[in-house]
Amino acid sequence: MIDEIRKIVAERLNETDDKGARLDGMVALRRTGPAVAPHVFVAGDDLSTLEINPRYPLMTVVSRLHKRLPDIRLGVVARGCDERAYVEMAKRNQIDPERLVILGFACTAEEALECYCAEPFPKNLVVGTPAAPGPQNPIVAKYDTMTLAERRAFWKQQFVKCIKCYGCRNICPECFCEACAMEDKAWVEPGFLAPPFPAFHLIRAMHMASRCIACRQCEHTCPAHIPLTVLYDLMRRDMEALLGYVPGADLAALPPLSVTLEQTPLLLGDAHDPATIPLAPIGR
Amino acid sequence: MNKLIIDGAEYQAQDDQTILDVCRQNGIEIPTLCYHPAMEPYGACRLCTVEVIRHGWSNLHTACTHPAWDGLEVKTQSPAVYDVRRTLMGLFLSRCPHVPVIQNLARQYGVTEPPFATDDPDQKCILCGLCVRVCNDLVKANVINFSDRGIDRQVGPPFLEKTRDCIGCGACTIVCPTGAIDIVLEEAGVYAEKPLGPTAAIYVPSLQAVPRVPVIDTDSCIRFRQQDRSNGKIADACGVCQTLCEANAIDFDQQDEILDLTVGSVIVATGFEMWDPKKLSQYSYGRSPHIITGMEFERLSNAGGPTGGQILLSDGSKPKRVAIIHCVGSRDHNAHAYCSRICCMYSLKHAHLVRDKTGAEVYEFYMDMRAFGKGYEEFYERVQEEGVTMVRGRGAVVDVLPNGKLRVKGEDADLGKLLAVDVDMVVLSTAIEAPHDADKISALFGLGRTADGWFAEAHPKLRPVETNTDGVFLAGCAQGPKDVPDTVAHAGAASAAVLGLLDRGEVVIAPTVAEVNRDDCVGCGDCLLVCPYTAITRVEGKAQINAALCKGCGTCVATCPSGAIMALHFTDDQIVAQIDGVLAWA
Amino acid sequence: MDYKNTLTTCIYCGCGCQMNIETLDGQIIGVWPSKTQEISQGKLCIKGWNVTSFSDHADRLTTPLIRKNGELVEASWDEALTLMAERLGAIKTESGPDSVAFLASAKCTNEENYLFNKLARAVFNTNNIDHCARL
Amino acid sequence: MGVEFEPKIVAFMCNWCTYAGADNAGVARMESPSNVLPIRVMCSGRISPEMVMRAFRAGADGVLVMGCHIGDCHYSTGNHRSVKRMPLLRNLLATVGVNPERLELTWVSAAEAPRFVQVTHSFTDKIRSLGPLSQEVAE
Amino acid sequence: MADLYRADVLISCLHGQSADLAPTFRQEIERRGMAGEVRVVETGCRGFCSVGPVVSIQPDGEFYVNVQPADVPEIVEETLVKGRPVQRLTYKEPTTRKSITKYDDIPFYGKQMRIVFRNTGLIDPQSIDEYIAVGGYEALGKVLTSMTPEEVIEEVKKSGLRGRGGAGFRTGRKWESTRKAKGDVKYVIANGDEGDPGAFMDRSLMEGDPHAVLEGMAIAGFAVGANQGYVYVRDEYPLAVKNLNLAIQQAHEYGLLGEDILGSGFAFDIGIVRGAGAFVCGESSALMQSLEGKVGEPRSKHVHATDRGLWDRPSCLNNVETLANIPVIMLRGAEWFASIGTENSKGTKGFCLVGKIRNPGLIEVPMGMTLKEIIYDIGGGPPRGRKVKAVQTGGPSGGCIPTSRLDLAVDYETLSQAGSMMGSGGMIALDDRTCMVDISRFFLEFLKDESCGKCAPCREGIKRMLEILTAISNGDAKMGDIDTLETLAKTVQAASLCGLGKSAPNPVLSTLQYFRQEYEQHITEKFCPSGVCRSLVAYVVVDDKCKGCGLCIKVCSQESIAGSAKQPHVIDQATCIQCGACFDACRFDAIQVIPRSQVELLPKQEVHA
Repeated sequence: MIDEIRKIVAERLNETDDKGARLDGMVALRRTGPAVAPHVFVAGDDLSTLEINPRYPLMTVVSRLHKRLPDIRLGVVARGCDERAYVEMAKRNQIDPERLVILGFACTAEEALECYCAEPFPKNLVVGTPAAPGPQNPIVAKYDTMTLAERRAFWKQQFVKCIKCYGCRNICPECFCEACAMEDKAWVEPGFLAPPFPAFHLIRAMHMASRCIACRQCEHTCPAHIPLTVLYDLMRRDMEALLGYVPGADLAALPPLSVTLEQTPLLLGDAHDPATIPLAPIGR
Repeated sequence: MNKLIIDGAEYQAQDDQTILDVCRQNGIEIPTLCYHPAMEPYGACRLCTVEVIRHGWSNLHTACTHPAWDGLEVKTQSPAVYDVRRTLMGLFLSRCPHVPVIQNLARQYGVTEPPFATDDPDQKCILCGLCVRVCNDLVKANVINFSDRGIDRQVGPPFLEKTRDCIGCGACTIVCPTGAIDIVLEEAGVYAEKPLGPTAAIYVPSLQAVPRVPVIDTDSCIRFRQQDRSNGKIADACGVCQTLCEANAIDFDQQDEILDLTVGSVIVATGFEMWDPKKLSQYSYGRSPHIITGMEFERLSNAGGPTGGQILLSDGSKPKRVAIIHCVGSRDHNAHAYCSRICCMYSLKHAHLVRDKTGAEVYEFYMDMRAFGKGYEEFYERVQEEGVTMVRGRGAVVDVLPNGKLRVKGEDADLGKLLAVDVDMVVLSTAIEAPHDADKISALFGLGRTADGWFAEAHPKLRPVETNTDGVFLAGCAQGPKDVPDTVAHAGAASAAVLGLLDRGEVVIAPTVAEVNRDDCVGCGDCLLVCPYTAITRVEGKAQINAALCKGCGTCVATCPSGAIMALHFTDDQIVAQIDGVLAWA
Repeated sequence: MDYKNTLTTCIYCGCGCQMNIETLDGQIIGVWPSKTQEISQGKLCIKGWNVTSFSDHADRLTTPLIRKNGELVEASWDEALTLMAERLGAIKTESGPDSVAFLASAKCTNEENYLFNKLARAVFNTNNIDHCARL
Repeated sequence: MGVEFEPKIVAFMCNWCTYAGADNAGVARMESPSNVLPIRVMCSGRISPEMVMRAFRAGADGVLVMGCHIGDCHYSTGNHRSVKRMPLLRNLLATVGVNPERLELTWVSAAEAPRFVQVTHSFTDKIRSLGPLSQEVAE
Repeated sequence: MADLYRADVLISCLHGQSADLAPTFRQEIERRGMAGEVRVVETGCRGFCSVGPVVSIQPDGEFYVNVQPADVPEIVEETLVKGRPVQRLTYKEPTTRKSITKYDDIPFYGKQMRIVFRNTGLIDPQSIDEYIAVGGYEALGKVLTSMTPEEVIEEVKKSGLRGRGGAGFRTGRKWESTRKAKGDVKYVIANGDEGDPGAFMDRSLMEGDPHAVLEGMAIAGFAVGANQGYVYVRDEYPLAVKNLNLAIQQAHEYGLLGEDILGSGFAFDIGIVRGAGAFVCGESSALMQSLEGKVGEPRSKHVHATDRGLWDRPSCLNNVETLANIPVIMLRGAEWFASIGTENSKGTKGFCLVGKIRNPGLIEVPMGMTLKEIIYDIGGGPPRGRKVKAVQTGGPSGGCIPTSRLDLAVDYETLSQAGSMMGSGGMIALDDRTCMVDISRFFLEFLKDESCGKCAPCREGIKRMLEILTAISNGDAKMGDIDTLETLAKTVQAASLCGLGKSAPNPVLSTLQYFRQEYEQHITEKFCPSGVCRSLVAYVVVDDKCKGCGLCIKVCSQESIAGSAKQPHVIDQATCIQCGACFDACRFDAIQVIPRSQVELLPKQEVHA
């Protein structure tokens, strides 16, 4: 798989497209000694160092470069979650679709399983054959049967470990804000460790409602090993049920929370009487 | 300019004028039958023959065709002329003995009996050719023309058969001096198109119209109908109104224009509509011609109305007893709970009119006489003095008796007992309500509606002409029932409010607007989608708010994930402070 | 376009988490935790994530400052060092070695702290030395 | 004798409809429970999830978000946003074990003074039955 | 080159029984082997209707009358072979019975001056060569090569030529105003409509000498600046149409019509348009309407045709007879032409002399000749024993001039002053057997049908006048009717739009003017002295005069006359239809016209209006 990728990357870097334009660089992972880090390969680089593991949110790199270099045209070696990240970032003008070529490759079945990934392959699939979607996170699977009390216990016990390192926010490709509400003392009063429950975590959860593409980066980078993706998978489920919106699926779909009911209507209940809007199931 | 002497006096004439033109312009009476100002002179009836003296030679010529040359002397009443006209009228009268126009003209020249035997006593056509010319030259439908020759000459469609080309415009019936042509309405066939009949396509809508100028009904106007029928090939049919309009104020090319006006403010003065009394069956509205609404009574007593202002029953007789019922559909939970405010006073006026015009007994059923205005009470007393019987109680039911009389049943609160009165006419002072399309208007201008359906004013007491939407004002009954003085005052206030905005150059807007901290904004664009007033635009990748458009709703403040948008009022801190404040107090 | 990810170790504490400092044309634009290092396993604490925030902070000193008639004025190292040498030397002599205290930084390298330690103890003969990591 | 639990309810009221309705209720001398602590905002769309969570954080046992009926919003579509946000937030609260009943979104227009009174009474009774939030969100 | 012939046999009156004369002559000449020497020519009308068919042998000029096919061998034998006149066939002077062999000596022709009809009867109308041989197109050549249009117009003005159509408008002035009219496209129109029931001179001209008309039109075209001409011919003249078309075609072949005529750069073409048989189309504006394909309906006169005529373009309309004069004027000069005729009616006029005279026919006499000379010298006076009572000139538009005014010199002014009109040239001699009321009624009957019906006075007026005349003729009228008739006539004349209407009352007015007593007699005595109005007359035999010769029995179509030879006959009033045939036949004045009222009342014979 990796060799094929390297070969294609080499071709793409030397190719000129129909308009005579060449890619300025290909964003991918590079191994330097023991470490692997995001890198921009240019024509002529030694592609043997190009890697695809461990996963980093490469679209953040693309976004940073697009913002700082207005004319740069990049390629990116991307997995399914990278492409989905690109869709939501492009939708919010963080990446310029005109100046990006996606070189998609499919994740392996193990990787799909590890990430409980529903779509372990990108639409712009160039290398690899799509693997079967991973299973649902077991906690999420049984979540409907958990009572409020059980849920409270579960999360209190998890969130108490939080050291407020903001890693989940920093690593997340979709958290591209300059200033962050989680650092706003109006919502999260400073000076507490184990940040106030549940505000600190629900703020990000609410912001990720129409953005989280389930790339699992936040969970992997959380020093306290808090199963954040359970929270976000449940949030994505509610979003899809209530507004029929799946982040990363369609570049043209409007951000659901920002537009009117006419543009993206409520799928459940009647907006004219909010009491009719049903809650997700809760265990008794 | 030519100079000519007519009957001894000198007149001026243009080169293209005929003797008849000059005479008609200066009020010299010359009889004509086959002449029409909008058409070329034809010279068939010869009635306009006058004596023309030129270079000493006197000849008889038809005034309608003879040019008004310079130096002519014309005698319009000389004996020779009189003889010619007299003989001509004899001939015409013999041809058409029973045509009034001919009889009158003949009488002017001393011919009372037809000098010769009449072939066809019903003959009305004098073959003047006006109908043929109007049909061919003006309407350009080319339907009728002369056929046969000499004494057998007659007018008709080809082969005197029905033709599909006749557009039923009725022009021929209008120009025919003797009424020999009339429009026959056929069920199907030739006149399947909208038959105009002999009414004109240009008319003044009503005497009180503002501005009181004529309008053209393009469905009936021949010019437009020919344009449609020939899809543009015949574009200049008729145009008689244009040729005869001295102020040449007629322009056929005017089009309805839909003007997109960008205005600063709008005054919604959409008024009211009459509530339909059929909705409550107890008034039996519609079951007798003598049960009429107040509006219909106004039309009846209007001098320009169908009866010229007389109050009459359908058989033309004057009513002897009239009942007037207040609060029909008002102050009634089955219709409108509110009081329509204006009915009491106009009902009193109606009572006065009935007394004044017919002397009939008047019974006025009212619950409370709301004569609140200046001079209203005095009028109420005066009407009572005029002998109107005031019954304090709601007129509950109106029954139509077999003999056509109307029985009004109600309660007399003063006497404390039920009452029934048989009258000839019942006037229902019906409620007024918001126009049927008020929903569309409120959606268009973002107007709220009060429970009673009228548009919602910003504040019932303090801001009666403003609405919650800046720049949109209300005037008149759109905001709620009011009589003329109140409407005028209300409208004046609305205009003042608008004028207040006009002359100020810049406008003071509410400070509650939002502002973007460009450093924190990452340009994600969610706020652009949220703003209902499109006040937020993307400038160099970052959001920017146009303060003039921003109404301060704060939706964008709540939408911005990074809190880059601050509202100048109702800031997050202020609200949080209130949260802490109220909770601390409780 | 010069895009680099330089692997380095966090200076704020002893854990020794590693991260990649993302630079573009010499400007720091981001931090990536190193996922290949067994210690940090791609995770960082709050300090680790913000390790680069001081680098081009507005308040960062770029030259020694000397207060002259109440106002801090930029000065060269020579001038500053000579001034410190004179004054600290004078204080030591006037008020004894313990009149001077030394505060080192956890962010300095061990070598720098070793030299600082020597300066305090050997040159000024005082044990008044500590470092900010214990605040 | 234990003091009966009186819930503290923060009610965010939109200025044009609910607040006016509340005012009319007051003018009409209608009784509504004092537990409901009104905070006037220009539009229900102004209430961000952070604001609601802050209210809970500040000790509210229940939060009422009240705005204009859909289509009546003075800013035409402000309430469209809240009717999308609040249900998601209620689900999120449920996800983390906080009883979603503590947060309710409802529409009350200026003309519906009686409804305002009915909503406040029923919500207060519900929260009273749920007990204080602190039970669920121990410090 | 046409071969030379020794003699030409010119046959006129090609109608009726003369149609087979030419073939018979040709057979005879063929049989005699003289085909190369003698040519048989079917030529135009010589105008001598009473003695037609006529044959003239050129170059000697023998002139034979009433020639029948049977006479052909004798003529060929005697005249062609032996050069001797056949006395049997020569014209016998009526009173002296003297035989006149030469054409010029015959009084009928002697007094005439044939300018317009100079060639008719002398040349073969279907051969342009013969027309050229007698000087045809010489005038056109002279005009095109040596004259300017202004000079041509000046010449026509100097000649004093006036319109032969009847109005007598000065031709020169008409050409001049057409020339001055603005517009580069102009027309020359020849009016060959000849609607008068009694007129046939235009017909003879067009049939007998078509080129004269064409040449006149070409010259007119050159003068007024027109390149297109039309001849409006009555459809009832098929031979004229044929000859004119043939002439145009031949003129084109000879370069005398079409582009660049005679190399002069002047182009002129002529089209033939056939009239639709309406008398009113003789009037210029109605004619032009008909030319344009519209209904022949006159327009008001204030727009002169010379400014806006055919298709609104300047158009010069002249009668064919007027145009036939032009070539002669051009050749022989205006002074010569002006020397002919009266002070303001120059040149000659063709007349169709018909009615109760011995020599009816087509004549052409100089203006100014008296009616008496025409009627008696040329016309040979009334037949045996009759007296000329009046002369009707101008056809339906003309009037009746009593014998008391026969010394009237014929020209435009004198005729109109006498209440009549030059008109188309019809001249009917009336004798005592013509009833003036009936003649007026006849013309009004014609005009009632021919009125276009556009204007009320003409349409309604003529109808009412006819009703009155019919009533008078049927004896139902009362004295006041005459005055009504007169006022009606005056109104129609004054108020009508076109010439037809304005001239229609002339017959009535002129008969009222001169024969009012006849009208009164019809009303008061209910008697028609001329014996024409049948309801008022009866024919009886005067016993003492009746010789019983039986002549009247033979002529009576109703066999209502009885009587044995030499016995006074009796007319059975029951079956007598008062046709007057017996009266005319009786040589002994034994039949007398008496008022019908004197006969015991028999059913009147109404005359239908």
